[in-house]
Amino acid sequence: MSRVEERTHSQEPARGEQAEAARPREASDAGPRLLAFLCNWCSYAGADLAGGGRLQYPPNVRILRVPCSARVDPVFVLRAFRLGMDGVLVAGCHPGDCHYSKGNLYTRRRMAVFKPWLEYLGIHPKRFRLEWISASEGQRFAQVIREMVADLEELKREGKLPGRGGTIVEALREPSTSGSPYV
Amino acid sequence: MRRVGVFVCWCGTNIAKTVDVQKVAAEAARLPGVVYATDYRYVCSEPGQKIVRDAIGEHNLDAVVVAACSPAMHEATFQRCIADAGLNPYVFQMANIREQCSWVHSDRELATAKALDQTAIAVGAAAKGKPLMRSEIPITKRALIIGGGIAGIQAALDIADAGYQVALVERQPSIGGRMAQFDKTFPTMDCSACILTPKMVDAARHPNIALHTWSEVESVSGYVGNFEVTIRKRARSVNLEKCTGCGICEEKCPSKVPSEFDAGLGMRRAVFRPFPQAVPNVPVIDRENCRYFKTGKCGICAKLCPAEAVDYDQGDELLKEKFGAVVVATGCDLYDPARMGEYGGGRFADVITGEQFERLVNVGGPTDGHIVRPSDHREPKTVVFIQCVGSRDDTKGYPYCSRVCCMYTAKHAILVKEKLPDAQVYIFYMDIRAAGKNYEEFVRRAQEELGVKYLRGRVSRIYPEGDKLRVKGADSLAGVAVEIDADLVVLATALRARDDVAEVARMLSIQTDQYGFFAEAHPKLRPVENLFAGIYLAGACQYPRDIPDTVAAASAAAAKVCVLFSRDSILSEPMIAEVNQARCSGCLTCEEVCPFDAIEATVITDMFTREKRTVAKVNEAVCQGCGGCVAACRSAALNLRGFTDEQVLAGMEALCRE
Amino acid sequence: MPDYVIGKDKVAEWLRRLGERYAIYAPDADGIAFVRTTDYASALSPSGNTRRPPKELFLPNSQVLLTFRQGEQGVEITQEPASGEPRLLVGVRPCDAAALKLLDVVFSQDYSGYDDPYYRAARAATPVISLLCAEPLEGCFCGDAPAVNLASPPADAALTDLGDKYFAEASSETGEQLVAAGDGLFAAASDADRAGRDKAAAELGRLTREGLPLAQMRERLRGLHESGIWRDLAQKCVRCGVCSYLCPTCHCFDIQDEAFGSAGCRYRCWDTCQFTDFALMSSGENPRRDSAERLKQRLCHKLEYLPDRTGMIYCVGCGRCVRLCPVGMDIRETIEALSAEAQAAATQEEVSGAPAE
Amino acid sequence: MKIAYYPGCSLHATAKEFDLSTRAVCAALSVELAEIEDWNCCGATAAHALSDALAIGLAGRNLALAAQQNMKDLLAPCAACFGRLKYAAKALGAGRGELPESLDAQAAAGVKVRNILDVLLNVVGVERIKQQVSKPISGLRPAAYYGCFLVRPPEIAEFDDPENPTSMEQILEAVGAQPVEWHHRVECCGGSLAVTNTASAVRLVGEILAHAKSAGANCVAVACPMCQTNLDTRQAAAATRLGGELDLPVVYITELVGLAFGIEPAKLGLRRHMVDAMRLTRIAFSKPAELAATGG
Amino acid sequence: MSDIEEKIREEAKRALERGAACVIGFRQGRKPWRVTPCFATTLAQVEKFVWNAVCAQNLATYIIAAPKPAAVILKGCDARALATLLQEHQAKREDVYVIGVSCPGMIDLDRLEPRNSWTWQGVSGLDGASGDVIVAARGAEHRVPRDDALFAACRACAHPTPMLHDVLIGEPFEPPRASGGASARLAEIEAMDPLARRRYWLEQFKRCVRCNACRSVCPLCYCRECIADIREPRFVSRHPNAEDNLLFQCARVWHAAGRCVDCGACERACPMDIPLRELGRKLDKELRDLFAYEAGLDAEAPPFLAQFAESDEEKSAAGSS
Repeated sequence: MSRVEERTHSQEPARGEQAEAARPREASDAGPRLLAFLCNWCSYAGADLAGGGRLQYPPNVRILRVPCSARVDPVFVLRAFRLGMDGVLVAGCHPGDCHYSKGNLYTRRRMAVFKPWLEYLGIHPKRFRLEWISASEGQRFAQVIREMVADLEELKREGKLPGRGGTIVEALREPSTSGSPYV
Repeated sequence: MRRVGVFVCWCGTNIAKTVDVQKVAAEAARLPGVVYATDYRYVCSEPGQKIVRDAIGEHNLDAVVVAACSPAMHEATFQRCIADAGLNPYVFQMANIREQCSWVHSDRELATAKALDQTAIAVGAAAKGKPLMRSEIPITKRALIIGGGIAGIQAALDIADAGYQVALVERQPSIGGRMAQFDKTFPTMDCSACILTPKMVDAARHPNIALHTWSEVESVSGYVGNFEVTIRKRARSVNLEKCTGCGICEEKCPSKVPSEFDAGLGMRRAVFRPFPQAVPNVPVIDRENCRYFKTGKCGICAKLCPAEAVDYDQGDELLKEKFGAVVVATGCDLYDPARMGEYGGGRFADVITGEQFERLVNVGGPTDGHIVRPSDHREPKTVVFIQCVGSRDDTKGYPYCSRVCCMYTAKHAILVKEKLPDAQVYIFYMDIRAAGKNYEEFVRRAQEELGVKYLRGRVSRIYPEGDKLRVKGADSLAGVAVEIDADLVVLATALRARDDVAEVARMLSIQTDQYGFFAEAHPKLRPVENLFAGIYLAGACQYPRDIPDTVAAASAAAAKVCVLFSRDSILSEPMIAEVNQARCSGCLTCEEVCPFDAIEATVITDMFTREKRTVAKVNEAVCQGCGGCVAACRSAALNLRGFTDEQVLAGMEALCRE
Repeated sequence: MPDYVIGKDKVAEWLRRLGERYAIYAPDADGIAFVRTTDYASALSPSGNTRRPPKELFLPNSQVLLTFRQGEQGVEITQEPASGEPRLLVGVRPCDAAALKLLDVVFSQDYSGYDDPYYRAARAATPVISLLCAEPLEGCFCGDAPAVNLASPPADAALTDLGDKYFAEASSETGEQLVAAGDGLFAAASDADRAGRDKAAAELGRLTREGLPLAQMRERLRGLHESGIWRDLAQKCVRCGVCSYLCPTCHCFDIQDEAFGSAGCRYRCWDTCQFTDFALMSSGENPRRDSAERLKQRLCHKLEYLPDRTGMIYCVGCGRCVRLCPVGMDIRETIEALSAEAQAAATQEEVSGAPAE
Repeated sequence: MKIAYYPGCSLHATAKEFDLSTRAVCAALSVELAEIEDWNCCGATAAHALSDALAIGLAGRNLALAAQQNMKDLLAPCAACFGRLKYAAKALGAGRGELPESLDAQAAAGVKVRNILDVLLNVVGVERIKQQVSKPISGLRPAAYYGCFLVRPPEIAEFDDPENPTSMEQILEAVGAQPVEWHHRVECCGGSLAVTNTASAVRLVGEILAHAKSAGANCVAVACPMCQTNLDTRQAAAATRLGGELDLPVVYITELVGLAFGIEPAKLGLRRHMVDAMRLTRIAFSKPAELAATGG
Repeated sequence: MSDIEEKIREEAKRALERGAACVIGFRQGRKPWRVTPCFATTLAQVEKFVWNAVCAQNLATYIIAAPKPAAVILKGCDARALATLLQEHQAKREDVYVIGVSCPGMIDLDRLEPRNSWTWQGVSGLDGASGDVIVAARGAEHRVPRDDALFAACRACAHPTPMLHDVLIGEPFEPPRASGGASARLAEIEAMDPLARRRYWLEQFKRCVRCNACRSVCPLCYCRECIADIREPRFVSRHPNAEDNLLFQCARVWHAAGRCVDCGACERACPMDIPLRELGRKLDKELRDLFAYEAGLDAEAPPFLAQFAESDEEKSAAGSS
């Protein structure tokens, strides 16, 4: 194994740097990128409320609207991290308040198992959160985003975020695992 | 890939102040799939919408993205707009760059970058979007009403008067329900029978109402507009057509049993009408207690019936009918005082429930309305009422307030005072809850004009002392323990969900709350609907209600049914789950997770292998589009129209542009 | 061509010198694959063989062909250059060396009418030094493979372990240059050395001979295309890619585009007839639906179709598919069963006179 | 069968007769009582008022010991002990409180704590009891008095109806007695006030006994040392306060069952009461009819 | 084991006589220590059935496709896999006649092979019936303590005896000490800091060639089309690189969450020796610790992730600490 490792290790940061270099300004300088899946009925409305109240929070978050937190396939989350997101937030109605009566109860169990596993895959616990945010909790939404972005920035400072997050072309240019001549 | 047009809105300065809208439009133009991008002051304004419509024509767009405010604000507006221009309203995506961007950020550059990303997400989704069709679901304009109490009767009459067919199913031999047991009604004190019986008769006579008494709903399947229902008409053993209601059979019937209608205070026969004004006015034979059915001997009623209406061989009848809507009006039960050992647990004849008191004081009741002690039929000198028996009591009863006890106890007290002016009346209460038209005044009358003694406190124990009942309680206002030697004690027992709610809920696949009352779709905004479309709630099956509230709820439910019936068909929700049968391996996990039972198994023949296999199938009329099944499907065989995997992933991928 | 010998103690020095001209690739310590190495002393190991054959250095598991992006004016496309990076493969087994020769044919003008630039460039820039195995692995049957020449395999230079030294045969000009680079390290081989080489080759041949009728299969398979035997043989196959991905002669690939946001690329990656979606059409129809069809494709492709077109048999008996199949499918058993079936059918024919169905 | 036996302090002192009769009755019913080795105070009544941890620890240790001595069920005749032990078992089961390393809290929580009525009814069973009866005590009209601890608080005691218990009556009927129908079966006897507020205690005792008498009882059956002591020793005072006669023997239910089993009174400790209980032996075995004649 | 082998053949014959369309068992391959699945439809074929210490393959994998009614020989883990299949309606209980065999743990030939000292070519015999495993090679005898010879999955096995069976052959075995989810390797990985852990996994998956052996042998990977093969939309890149190889495996393993019975088939099948099991074992551990749940114990229950409970609240809180 030894020789394989040396080779690939020495490559790791290198690829990271290219990646960074190629990143557009808003992603590289603007610090970490956070993707938020918001359920349409509670959390998305909560985010709108935050807007109505002009509650300021960091612009690092990108929002994806889904009908219900139950719609969020954990594979989406894996995919998001693969695509270089630094953090992922899944937010839904409080248990019991689900617009679809029990969608978020399935989400709750799914994520209870998924989250620690994600950590085990090497995703720092602060990079993924499941939150219950109601349509009336604009404050809370803003707060959660502030916290998460702060956490991610800290991780970034401490160099605890993987360098990459490169564009897909870079991903595809990564050495194919067999002894590719392009290594 | 679709030809996407992007329209970035300034919203005056709301967005433009913090977001460089021109830049967003310019950058958006470079996004894959985008063939046209522009910005405008108010895209939602008529001139703005015109720009969108014109662009659709000029650039032959087949998908539109508007980057503006929250979809909650204008999604519908723009969907109409592009529909006017001939596009399907669902090839539309909105990027929220106001509520979720310009209003919450100050750094212009970063806000602009975010706005562009949100636009890119929308473009990604739009580019992968598909036109969606709403399918038409025909409606059977017949309503099923379960429960023939005042709620059911009222709902039936309202719907029938609107010109729709109604089937009213009642478990008992007669409709009327609990209200038929009552003597007077608070706060007006008009006699219950006088206002109820006419409605009962109307219901029976109404050309649009089919009455099924002594019947039960056996099964309900299907969905809004299309319920398949089986009703079991239990054998009445008396021919409805022939019977004249003369009542001879009842007089002569040899087997007596405690009358449910009289709450056990009186007796009825095995062949019986619960009460004289029963509708239909035709007795039934209760076969469990009928001598003929138990021993094969007797048959007196058949011999004596002048109309030869008695028919021992009658069997149950199963009706299969289609309905468009179901109103659940199954009412409630009462707390069982046997659980109150300290009040004798039902062992003391002269400790009775409010229900029993209603029969006791009712002219049609076992004592012809004379208030006497069940034990020795003497008139009571001292009557003690105890409120909140089982209500507001989480150790032995229910945490909730039963809402009607304060009022009916006041009513009972007044009735005692009216019939036995010298009687001493005490009421133990926790709080008086008299919120309602003329309610507070009513209680005041009892307290002030009739001198009913209200004692704020609980009763700890009741036991016989000589021929009286020693009532030991507390007067928390005076701060003293009180002992009253009463002749009669009346317990205001809690209203509770019926014992069979679970089966009913399962049969209708509707939800119940933690106490077993049926759950409304939304506690405030959809109080008489259930989450399961096409099923409505009325009366005390939902929560303890008094008569006015019950009737109001019944009419509300009826109105909802009429709204549904006012159309010939309803449009299905377009953003619902769909199954790719080629991928589905039939594990049916989706069926398990669907909150609406909208997914069922179906057997198909593979178009290539000809093999038969089971796959999931979505019932388009029932699916509400939460997408839980999609995330639960490992094979990506399920997808959610309007929020497809393709669209979600495209949205994510749009974020790793170079 | 002249033969040489080189003392084992001198090999490291030889490779060091070559290392100045080439990136040197040798089997890694786990016997997984050929990887770049500078540890010249242990580059040559006479035992075992890599699980992944050296073919991947010429036909990578996946390879970017071109990249594209949404530019200011329309889509910009960039062709991916074929790499001519000079590399040297050391310790390639005779079977794998033979396999590379077989691949050369497949990727050549005369076979396909298309001269694959990526493959050709890589091959041209990458000389191969083979080494005879000290001992076969279980499942090896190169002794039965007509394409394999154990004594002098088709490498630029072929080494054979003679105890304290290696016998080295330079079988090409490049080979000559490789040896020349070892100026002063090599000596001319004696007849005794040559005899030693032949003995070693013969011994290995003996150990790996199972008498499989590889050459005859071309004829025997013809009659079996409709036979039900495929179904029985394939019943236990779970349709993974182990046998073909790790086969030194399998070379099927798929070309895919992947785009993300405004950029993406086209790449070609290994594919195999064993995968369910190999022959899948967009209609959903699949001419090779079940494992029987797939097994037939794999066997016939190696032992009938390619032989028909190239006159060569595309199994070199490396035994990887035997050793690594997760369900213990053994190509030797398969071939024997097919051969027997074919002969049975033949005799049938003679008896009945009618062509067998 | 064999069950752990926790006599507690009172059965070794003031309530010796409860101990004697319980052992005698159980022996007769071939219930082997294994007194827990090295048992300690259950903590009643002071401990829980001072420290929950202490209350759980003291009682819990006894349970743990029982478990160590491989006992599944534990009989605590004293109602207060019963209450405290049951409480500890529940607390430990819920992960509250703690025991020394050497003791297994979960095992302790697993021990089923039973009072004497529970054992007689649910471990032995009415039928078995009836078999054992050699001399039905049909002459006795006991007022079955439960007091508080046997059935309260319900979520701890988990025994019978806290307001309207009937288990004692069932047992008494099984041995031929005619328990009277009365309504002070779970009233407070003032036991805990006996010292601090004797007057109240005396009043409460008076009310209870007066009701028992007016209900036609000729003795009072109890299953709690505090009740017994209180009703027995304060009876004279209570009678004076009421200005009348009470004179009701207050005996443990085990003593009455013992009589019916034909065990001689001395062995049951029947002599050890303030209000003479030996007289019961004279009327106990007479038929109800004769009684009516003699006026009982 | 020979008497077990006898019983297996008897039961297999009985099954055929009772009308089983085929019986799935093992027969010997080219060498005594190489076995391979055998689909017997005749009594003669049943005679080929063997049972020994290398019958590791999980035959439950064949149940869905097998002609029904089918009889199949299942070990503890295999039978739990069947239970999961039943939960998910992939077979009808009455269509599958389970010949359960209590399993003493299976031998990992690779663990017997001290690299480069001797090779299987020279081996003449293998005895792994019980106790030490004895390999006869070149006249010499190599003894390997059983615990060192077993597959990791077998050493961690909590249910060696099939619970789900129509007939059970062999004495029930006590689970090995290591059972109950504890795993040194798992603990090591858990102990790493997240970045190191990520690097660790990427290292492992650099070797992956996407031969899909892991999913092909997995009895629960019965999707008609794996999401990794779906091109539109693209969940996982088809282009093999550490990141996407890992993503592919994660998607696969996540899809086995609450279903995987840790039979170890994937890890055995992997030609690149990637420690695949460790990914799933973590999920097992979470399910065990948080929900006291083990897959494959109840063929009646709905899938675990298709249920919920009030108590999930604190569970999710616990998980997200």
